[in-house]
Parts: sequence; C-alpha cells; structure tokens
Amino acid sequence: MADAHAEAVHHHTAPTGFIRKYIFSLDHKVIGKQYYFLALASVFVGIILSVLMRWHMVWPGAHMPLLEKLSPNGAPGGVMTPEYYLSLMTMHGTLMVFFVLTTAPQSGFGNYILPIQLGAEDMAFPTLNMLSFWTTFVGFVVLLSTFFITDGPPLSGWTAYPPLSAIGTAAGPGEGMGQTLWIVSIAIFCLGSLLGSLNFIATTLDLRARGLTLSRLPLTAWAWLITAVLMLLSFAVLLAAGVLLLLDRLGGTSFFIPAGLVVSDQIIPHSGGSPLLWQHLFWFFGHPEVYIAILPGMGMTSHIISTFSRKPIFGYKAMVYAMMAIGFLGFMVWGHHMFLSGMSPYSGFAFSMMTMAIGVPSAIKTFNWLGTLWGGRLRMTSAMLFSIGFVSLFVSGGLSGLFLAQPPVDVPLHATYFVVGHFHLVMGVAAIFGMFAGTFFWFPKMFGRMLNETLGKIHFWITFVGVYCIFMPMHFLGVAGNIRRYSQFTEVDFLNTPHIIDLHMFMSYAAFITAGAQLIFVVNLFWSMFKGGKASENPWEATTLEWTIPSPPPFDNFAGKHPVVYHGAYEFGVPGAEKDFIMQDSPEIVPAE
Amino acid sequence: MNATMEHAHNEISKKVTFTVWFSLLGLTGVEVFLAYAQLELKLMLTLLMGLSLIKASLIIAYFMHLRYERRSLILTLMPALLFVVGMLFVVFPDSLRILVMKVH
Amino acid sequence: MALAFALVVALITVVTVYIFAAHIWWFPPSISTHGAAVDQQFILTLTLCGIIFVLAQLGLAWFVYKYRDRGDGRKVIYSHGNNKLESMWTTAAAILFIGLNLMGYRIWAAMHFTGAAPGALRIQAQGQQFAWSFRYPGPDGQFGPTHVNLINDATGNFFGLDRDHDAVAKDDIVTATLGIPVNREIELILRSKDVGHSFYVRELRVHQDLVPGLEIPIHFTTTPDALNHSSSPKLPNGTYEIVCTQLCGLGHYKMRAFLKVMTEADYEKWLQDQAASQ
Amino acid sequence: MSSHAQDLAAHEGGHESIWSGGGSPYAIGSNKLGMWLFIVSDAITFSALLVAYSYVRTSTEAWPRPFESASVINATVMTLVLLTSSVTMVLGVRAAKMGIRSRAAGWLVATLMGGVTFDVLHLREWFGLFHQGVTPWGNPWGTPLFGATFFGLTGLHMTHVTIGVVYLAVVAFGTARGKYNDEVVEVAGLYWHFVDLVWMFIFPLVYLLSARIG
Ligand code: HEA
Ligand code: HEA
Ligand code: CUA
Ligand SMILES: [Cu+2]
Repeated sequence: MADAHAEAVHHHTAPTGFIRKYIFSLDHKVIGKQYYFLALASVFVGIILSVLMRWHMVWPGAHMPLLEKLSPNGAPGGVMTPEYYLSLMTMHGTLMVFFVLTTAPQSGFGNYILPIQLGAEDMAFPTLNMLSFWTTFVGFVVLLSTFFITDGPPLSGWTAYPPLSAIGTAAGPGEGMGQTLWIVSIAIFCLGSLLGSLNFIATTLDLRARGLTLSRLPLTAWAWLITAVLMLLSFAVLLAAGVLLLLDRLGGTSFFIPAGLVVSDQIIPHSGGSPLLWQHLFWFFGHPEVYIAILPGMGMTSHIISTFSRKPIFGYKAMVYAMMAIGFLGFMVWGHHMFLSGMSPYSGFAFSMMTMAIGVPSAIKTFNWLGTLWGGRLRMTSAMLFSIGFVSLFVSGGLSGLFLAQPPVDVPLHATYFVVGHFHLVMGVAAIFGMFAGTFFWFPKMFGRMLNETLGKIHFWITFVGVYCIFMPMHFLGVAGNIRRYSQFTEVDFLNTPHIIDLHMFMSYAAFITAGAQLIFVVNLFWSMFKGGKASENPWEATTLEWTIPSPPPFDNFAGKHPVVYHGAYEFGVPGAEKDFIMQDSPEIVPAE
Repeated sequence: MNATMEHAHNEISKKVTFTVWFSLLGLTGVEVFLAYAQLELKLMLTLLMGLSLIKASLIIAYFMHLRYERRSLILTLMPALLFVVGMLFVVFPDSLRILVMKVH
Repeated sequence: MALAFALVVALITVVTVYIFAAHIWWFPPSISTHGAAVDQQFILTLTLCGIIFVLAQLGLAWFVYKYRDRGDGRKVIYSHGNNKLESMWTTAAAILFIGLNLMGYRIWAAMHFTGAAPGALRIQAQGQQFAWSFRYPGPDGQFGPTHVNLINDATGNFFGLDRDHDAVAKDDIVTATLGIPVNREIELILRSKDVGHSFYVRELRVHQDLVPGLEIPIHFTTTPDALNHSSSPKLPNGTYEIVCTQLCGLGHYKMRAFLKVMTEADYEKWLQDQAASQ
Repeated sequence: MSSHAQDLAAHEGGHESIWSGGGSPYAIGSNKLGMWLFIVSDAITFSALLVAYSYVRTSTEAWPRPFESASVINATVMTLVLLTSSVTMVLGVRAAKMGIRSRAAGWLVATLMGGVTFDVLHLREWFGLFHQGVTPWGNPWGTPLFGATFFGLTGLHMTHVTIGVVYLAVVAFGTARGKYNDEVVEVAGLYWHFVDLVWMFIFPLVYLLSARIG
C-alpha cells in the first residue's frame, strides 16, 4: 500500500514504449480494457466447459477425441469420466462467478468509465490499479493451470465444501494439487479485488468534479461505488476462510475437519473442526458476491434505459436507496444457502425473513425501470435491447429466488435444477446482459468506432430466446426433483425417463446454439474494432461527462481541463430546453429543475 | 488534496500521547491481573473484551488520529466495520448447538 | 423491433405459465403428513409470483411496444418520478413478501422447532461415498457404541460396531434399505462417515444435509397412501428412491438407496429377516 | 468566488456541502483514505479469523489452558513493546509534520526496531512450544485445534508485523533522503498502529483466556 506517488497522478504525462503503455500501464483506460479482455477470455473457457457439460449430461458415453488430448485421464478413450464432469463444472462456476462477473462489469467498465464520469484524469491510485489487475491475472493463470496437472481440476464445486475439499486425495480424484491451486487462485483473486475496490471507493469519494454532488452521480457510478464497498467488506471474509482451508490442507490443521472421519476405510487424522463453519464464512462472502455480480448491471441498465427512452430515470433517489438497501441486506441473508445444512432452524427462519425483505428493493428497481420506459420515446438500439432483456431476465430469475427464500418451499427445491435455473437467469444471463448492454453502449467511447447494429441485434435475439430455452426449463426439472451436480441421470430411476431426459436434450441443443451464437458477438467486437464506422464524440446523445470528450479519449481524458457539473445525470426531454438532452456540464439552466 | 494541512493545528500533543500510552499500559496490566483472578470464563471474556475495546478505541482515536479528523471520515468507516463484524457473530448459535449434536 | 420484443416476451410468459399450470413437470404425490402443507405453500407462492411474473413481463412488453420511437418527434413525459407511487409499491411488495413467508412459518416450525414425539421409531441413517446404510436399535431399543477403528466396508461393518464385546451393539440391525412401517412417526438420525451428503426423498418432502461429526435428527410420518405409490413405474409400490443431493465426489450421481414403506406386520417380518441375515 | 462557482452554488440551492465534489469530503489525502479503507477490510479479515477461533473453541468441550506465568509474562512484554513502538511512531509522524526529516527517520527506525524485537520474542516462544510438542496439528493436551488456532492467528499477525517492519524501513529511508512527504509517514503510521491494535485482541483471547490459573 506504500503508494507514495498517487498524488503525482493529477499531472502525469503519457508514457512511451510498449510495455508501460499496454502491459504495465497505469492508465485506467488501458487497465479497464485489460480487465474486459480477461473476462472475455474467461467467459469463453467457461462457455466451452458448459457445452462439454451439457454434452456429457445427455450423452454420457459420447466420444470426444479432442478432450482426450486435453486430459488423458479425464477422458480415457475420449469418454468423459464422472469426476471429470464435476471438475469441468467446478471450473465453469469458478471462472464465471469470479473471473467474468467480478471483473468485466466492475473492474472492466468501472475502470474505464468511472473516472471519466467523475471528471477525473485517472483513478486515485494508478499504481495500485495496475497491481490489482496483474494480481487478478495471476489468479487466473493459477486457476487454469489446474487443467494441466495430472489429477486435474478440483471437483468440489465453486462452493468447495469441506471435508471433501479439505482432506486431500483421500477424498478422490481432483482433490489433490488441483484443489490446493484452486484455493490459492481464489486467495490471490481476493487480494486483487480488495486493492481494486478500495481504489474505486477513494476515487468516487475524492475525485468528483466540482458540482458533481452525490445526487448528481450517474447511477452507474453509484452502482460501482456500492459494489466496491461490498467487495471491500466481503472478500476480506473469503480471504480468511481461504487461508484456513489452505492451512487444513497444507498445515495439518483441522478448522473444517471433524473427528472420526473414515474415507474408504482409512481414518482421517484430523479432529475438532466444523464443516458448517466453512459454509458460514463462504456464504458470508458468497451472497454479497452475487450482488457484486448484478449491481453494476443494474446501474448500466438504469443508465441505458434512461438514455434511450430519452427520459429522466424514474425515481433517481429511490434507485440509489434501493441499491444501498440491497447492499446492506445482502450481508444479512447468507444463511438462505444453509436452510438444510444443519444450521439452527431459528437462524434459518430469521435469514429467510431478511431474504424476502431483499425482494422489496429489487421490486422498487423493477418498477422504476418500467416507470422510466413509461411515456418515453424508446430507441431500439442493441444496447437498449440488452437492457430491457436484463429487466425481463432479472424479474424471472428474481422471482424464482422468492421460492427458494422460504425454508419450507426450499425443502423440495434445494440442490435441484430449480436453483441452477434461478441463478443462471439472474447471474448467468441478466448480469451478462448488463455486460452486453455496456459493451454496445460504451464501445464507441472505448474504441472510437461503432459496433455493427445488425449483428448486434441478431446476436441479441438468438441469445435472449436461447437462454430462456436453456434456463427456464431448469425450473421445471427442479420441481420434478432433478438433482444438480449429477454428471448423468442414468443411475436414478425417477430421473432416467424420457420425461426428464428429453427436456435435457432440448436444453442441450439450445445451449449449443446459444453458445455458438456468441461467436457473432466476438466477430462483431473484433471486426468493428478495426473496421467499424467512426464514432462521434456523443453518438447516443447521452448527458454524462464521458460523452463530452473525444472517442477514444486522450490520455488524460479532459486534456488538463477540470469540468464543472451543473445538472443531474438524466436531463432528457426537458421542456423548454433547446435540445432533448442537457449535458451535465452545460451551464444552461433547467426550467423544470 | 492539499487539504492535508488543514488540521495541522489540532495535532495530537506530546502530553496526550503519553497519557494515552500510560493508560494503555495500565489497561494491559488490569487484563493480565484478571487472567489470574479466578473468574468464571464468560465473565472474564466479557471483561477482557470490554477492556480491549477501550484500548482499541484509544489507539484509533489518538494514535490513528481519527478523533481529529472530520466526522465524515468516522461516519464513513466505523458503521460499516462494526456492522460487518457484528453480523459475523450470527454464527455462534451454531457453535453452541454443535456441542449437543456431536457424535460421541 | 419493439413489436417483436413484445411478442417474444409475451410468448415466453405464456408458455412458462402454461407449463407450470398444466403440471407437465411436477412434484410426485406427497406421502408424508406434512407434505400437503409444503405443496400448499409452493402453490401459493407459485400463484402470487405467477401473477407478478405475468404483470411485470407483460407490462414490460406493452411499454416497449407502446412507447417505441415512431419517429414522429413526440414529446416525452418529463418526470423525475413520483414518491406516492414509490411508497405505494414499496409497501405492497413488503407486505406481500413478508406475509408470504410468515404463512410458511408453521410448516417449518413443525418440521424443525419440535423434535419427534416420544413414541417415535428411532432409526439411524449413515451416508458414505457412495452408499447409504441404516441402523435399527434392535429389541433393546438402544444403539450400540460405534468405534471408528472397527469400521470396515469389506465385512459390512459400516458403523464400526463391536458385536462381540458391546452387549448393546449385539442386537443392532444394519440394513442397506430403509424399511419403515406406514403411518407411524419415524425419527431418523442422520450421520456421515466421510464427507458431506444430503438425504432427500422427493415423495416425503424430506430433505436434510448430513454433516460429518454431527448427528442430525429429523422426523416424519407417512400417510397410508404411501403403500400405493412408488418413485418410478420400474419400482414396486411402496418403494421410493433416496438420493444424495450434496456433492460428495465422483459417485455423487449414483449414491442411491431405497425407502420401503410397509404395513406394521410386513415391517416386523422384514426386520426379522434383516436381523437373521446379520 | 468565480462566476462559475456562483451559478454553481445557485444550482445547489445556495451552499456547497463537503460532498459537492471538487475535493475530498474528508479533507485528507487520498492515500490516507486508501489506507483507512485497507485497514477496514484487513480488520474484517482478522475478525473473521477471531470469530472462527471462538467458534471452534465454544464447540469444543475442554479447551486447554496451558500458558504458565512464564509465557504470559513473555506475551505481556511483547504487548508493551508493541504499544511503545506505537508511541515512537506517533513521535515520528510529529517530527515529519514539523519537517524535521532526520528526526522523523530516527523515530521510524526506533519503531521498526520495536517490531523486530516483537518478532524475535514471538519466534522464541514458538520454538519453545514446538519443543513441548505443540504444533498446528497436535499437542500434549489432545485438542489439535488449540495449536491450529494459536499458530494461525499469531502467525498471520506476525506476518503483518514483518511486512510493517519492511514497509517502515522503506519509508524511513525515503524520508531521510527527502523522497517522501509527511503524508507517506502518516500513512505508514496508520498501518503500524493497526497492527498494534489487532494484537490488543489476540493477546487476551489467545493468551489470557488460555492462561493456567495459579
Ligand atoms: C446475480 C446473482 C443473484 C441474484 C441477484 C440473486 C437474487 C436472489 N436470490 Fe439467489 N442465488 C444465486 C445468485 C443470485 N441470486 C446463486 C449463484 C445461487 C446458488 C449458489 C450455489 O448454490 O451454487 C443462489 C441461490 C439462492 C438461494 C439458495 C437456494 C438453495 O441452495 O437452496 C436462495 C434462497 O433463498 C436465493 C434467493 C434469492 C433471492 C430472494 C434473491 C432476490 O434478490 C431476488 C429479488 C428479485 C425479485 C423479487 C424480482 C423482481 C421484483 C419484482 C418483479 C417486483 C415484484 C412486485 C411485487 C411483489 C409487488 N438464491
Ligand atoms: C456468470 C455465470 C454463469 C454463466 C454465464 C453460465 C453459463 C452457462 N451455464 Fe452455468 N453455472 C454457473 C454460472 C454460470 N453459468 C455456476 C456458478 C454454476 C454452479 C457450479 C457448481 O455447481 O459448482 C453453473 C452450473 C451450470 C450447470 C449445472 C451443472 C450441474 O449442476 O451439474 C449447467 C448445466 O447445464 C450450466 C450450464 C450453463 C450453460 C449452458 C451456460 C451458457 O448459457 C452458455 C451460453 C453463454 C452465454 C449466454 C454467456 C455469453 C456471455 C458472453 C459472451 C460474455 C461476453 C463478455 C464480455 C461482454 C466481457 N451451468
Ligand atoms: Cu453423497 Cu452426494
Ligand atoms: Cu444468496
């Protein structure tokens, strides 16, 4: 933290030379892009894994010669083993939650856009910023390295419940080196996120331009700030838990390992610990984490819906308070993952109350999005489509959360595909749609060129319909009692019926198509980066500060000038104003304000 | 960021520094004494934690200078910290339950 | 574009609602006394959330279509919001969500806040990678002590009983199937031998994790109906599948056992046979 | 007041609050705020560890209380050393604020010597315990978690102290050479006091509550 030169930031000059410019750059814009592409890389590994999973699930005996190349003992003779399925699932979850949803929406877009929206030249601590990215990157490399070690990636799921994850190879394949590396990777990721988050907080509080009062902050900035606070407070706990789990594996301690375990007739020489303790510490982080994943998406959605409805956001203050409430309550509900864990049933009920309560701020946000659309003049750009898609998906997935939030209803649904369906709708796609929307919205600013709208819309339609076809049926299967984390459904009679399997088939095909359709996005991304139409300074006629400077912005964003802000972020369609939008930094007086 | 100088005048004086130091030493002495005064565990725990909290606040207020900063800083940092640490205590009903549910 | 979006969202909504309403994929019939209440709470939630779902999705679709940019330069409604509305739907949501949860309170309390009645039949269920075993106290009504070092899968001593020295353990009956008499309260004591597992019988609406190092008691009573159903047409009536629902390793997907619900008489006989084969 | 600022104020209903932007709402440098935020999250990490320790201890029937007077005294001395090093740190910051760089550096060195002393005493104790057969995975009193929690907590704290020593060394050097301004010293001070503060909880929870009576 000895970041002595942070002050220097406010009058720094562009570096020369490839390394300082693109690799170890201190420029928030470069770092933002680095995070973005890190997420892109992770998401594609994650998608490929999910396709392999879906494949194995419906054709357990299928031959995948390529897979054998990657992992001879994961797929001997090209046929995936059950344990390898679980390894892929674990990696899928870990990559998606940590390296996709905790990087791009927050550290990616946040890094690039936040300082500009605040009217600052850079983040408060550029050096720290660079460090946090490279820390995160190391975590990513460590995680991927598990694919190439002999006993393969860990198979204890992204939640890594001990004792399975704590007692080493005795617990079976994947629980050796792979699990250790997994924990190390996560611990490193925690450090990176902590450094990143305190940078975000300091930046937002200290570097706002004159006149940019808290009640004039764009909702994106609010979302990034609140997310950063959640990260600062929750990753600290995961870090502690990770250290303890690592000690259990390497230091011979037994924080999470009780006495008298016998694994395949072999007595485990640990005693005294409690597996429930891990669940508490993990979910204490885990639940705030899922809001870390969605809050930036909520911010972008609000921002973009307002912009393309050409209308002020409906209930700005309510939106801010709702996000704060979600963040606050987010720390009081982790027990809803543990209703059936053997935790005190009284705590369980208290947790369920808090969990239901968290639906209220979410409801407020949903209504305000609808209120913003109401009476607007909607411009159906790709960014807008993904934003309203976000609302639809968040409502669907959020509502299925309300089933799980009630202990008695959670009894039949816990650990079934109902849960998997729930979190894919909210996290797997709503949050991802936030990223897509952000991409289409800010790409012109980030790369100086426009994304292709036609490709964008094709990609939207396939993905939107596709993900509903993949993840809505998961709820039906859950109700029918389909257990999650099963590598195949052949061993249980009530699952091994056409009634269940055929639906899985349908979902798998939908998944293949949807996954394939993501190529359209990538092609669009890279093609437009070089061949896309040139972007003007403010192609969307938006009002916030990032649209007052060239696309892409110069190294120090405002060319040494210090913008002054006069308006809230969403002054669209102001009666009496000469244009249908008023930039935040234009001195023009708003008649209606 | 030039505001750093603003509170240069209400700097913590040598006198205060040493008073705080002595009280910290004193409190430590009391804690050690308590450890030997055959107290029942729960009572001792409460007393010790109470004293530690006082020591902590002394360090934060004077050594870490928070007492002399703007209230806005205190209000930004402390509630969040206390809230999260407070929430962590929700795990204890379980640890007590485990005692009776353990396999014997 | 706007019209297409409206139609697609409407279609998704209708199909979803239909599939849920038509029970195409649905719970198996409940065979426990508390099951009906659980199902009721689910249906109630489904109805309420269903209504919200339809309103929210169709509302979205309708707004997107109605307020699309027709290029006629129409003025937008300039509004920063409406506090009356805000507080209205805040309270609405609050009442709805909290109220809904309170309705479920009784069910949860009945399941967990009170233990089994004194007369209940006590059985131990133990999970291990990747199988289940069950233990009956036998005539003396007590479970014998277990010795970790005696546990031996090869000889089938899953609990680590010392039948030669512990009198209490001598008559314990260890089985691979959970046989229970119909219509009688069962107290099931869950324990795990190695890692975490979870005990789930869909038809019972009973679901509880097994935590290594702990003995977790649960209790339930089957309804007479339990004799006339089964988990799958492949299985005889009264037989239900017990599955493990907590990731426990590579064999998680095949960690299964059977619950056999019998009349009081059949149960006694079945237990005799099991005892004989110890 | 510039014309800008005037109509700016007009836009804000007359007055500019400390939150109006254009400067820190805390009137402190970003570095200080950054360190404070880091301290908050690090405090939570330690709290989580202490909670874990208390959790396993309450769920254990008989927790050993092996520390005789000797080790309690040792730990008390360590506490005094750490507290004193905090005082020297305060004096260092003072000197830096007055712009007397050499003296500031001097106090910083004194402080880090305190840290070194603490580490030495601590390690001596650790090895003493090793010889008694107390390890992270076992001990004579048959409650392995005792060693686990003891070495886990004190180990992590010791790491913090050691990092602090290096950190202070860098700052002392830089200050002496006039590379750093007083804020850098102050920020380093915050970290050091925090490490001291954490010990104020570890000392009673780990040592005093496991002291053998009489
Ligand atoms: C982005 C991620 C995200 C988000 C936002 C949420 C949001 C919510 N989640 Fe989810 N959840 C996960 C990610 C997420 N979850 C993940 C990853 C898991 C599984 C982890 C694992 O086991 O692997 C999980 C699991 C999970 C469980 C545990 C299930 C189990 O294991 O048995 C529960 C239980 O309570 C739950 C509840 C909720 C609730 C109540 C919300 C609420 O916040 C939802 C609020 C939203 C709404 C309520 C809908 C919108 C509101 C309206 C349309 C207005 C309605 C109007 C009126 C009522 C008037 N979630
Ligand atoms: C962000 C989170 C995320 C995302 C996007 C996905 C995407 C997908 N997931 Fe996954 N999934 C998880 C998080 C996610 N998942 C988690 C946490 C688990 C639990 C693991 C565990 O149990 O431990 C899980 C588990 C899981 C299972 C259950 C395994 C089991 O229980 O046995 C299945 C099964 O079908 C599945 C399938 C899929 C499919 C088909 C997709 C995809 O829909 C395929 C199509 C892909 C997309 C629609 C996304 C496209 C996005 C981009 C291209 C991003 C662009 C990048 C930038 C803008 C930077 N996932
Ligand atoms: Cu046992 Cu899963
Ligand atoms: Cu949750």
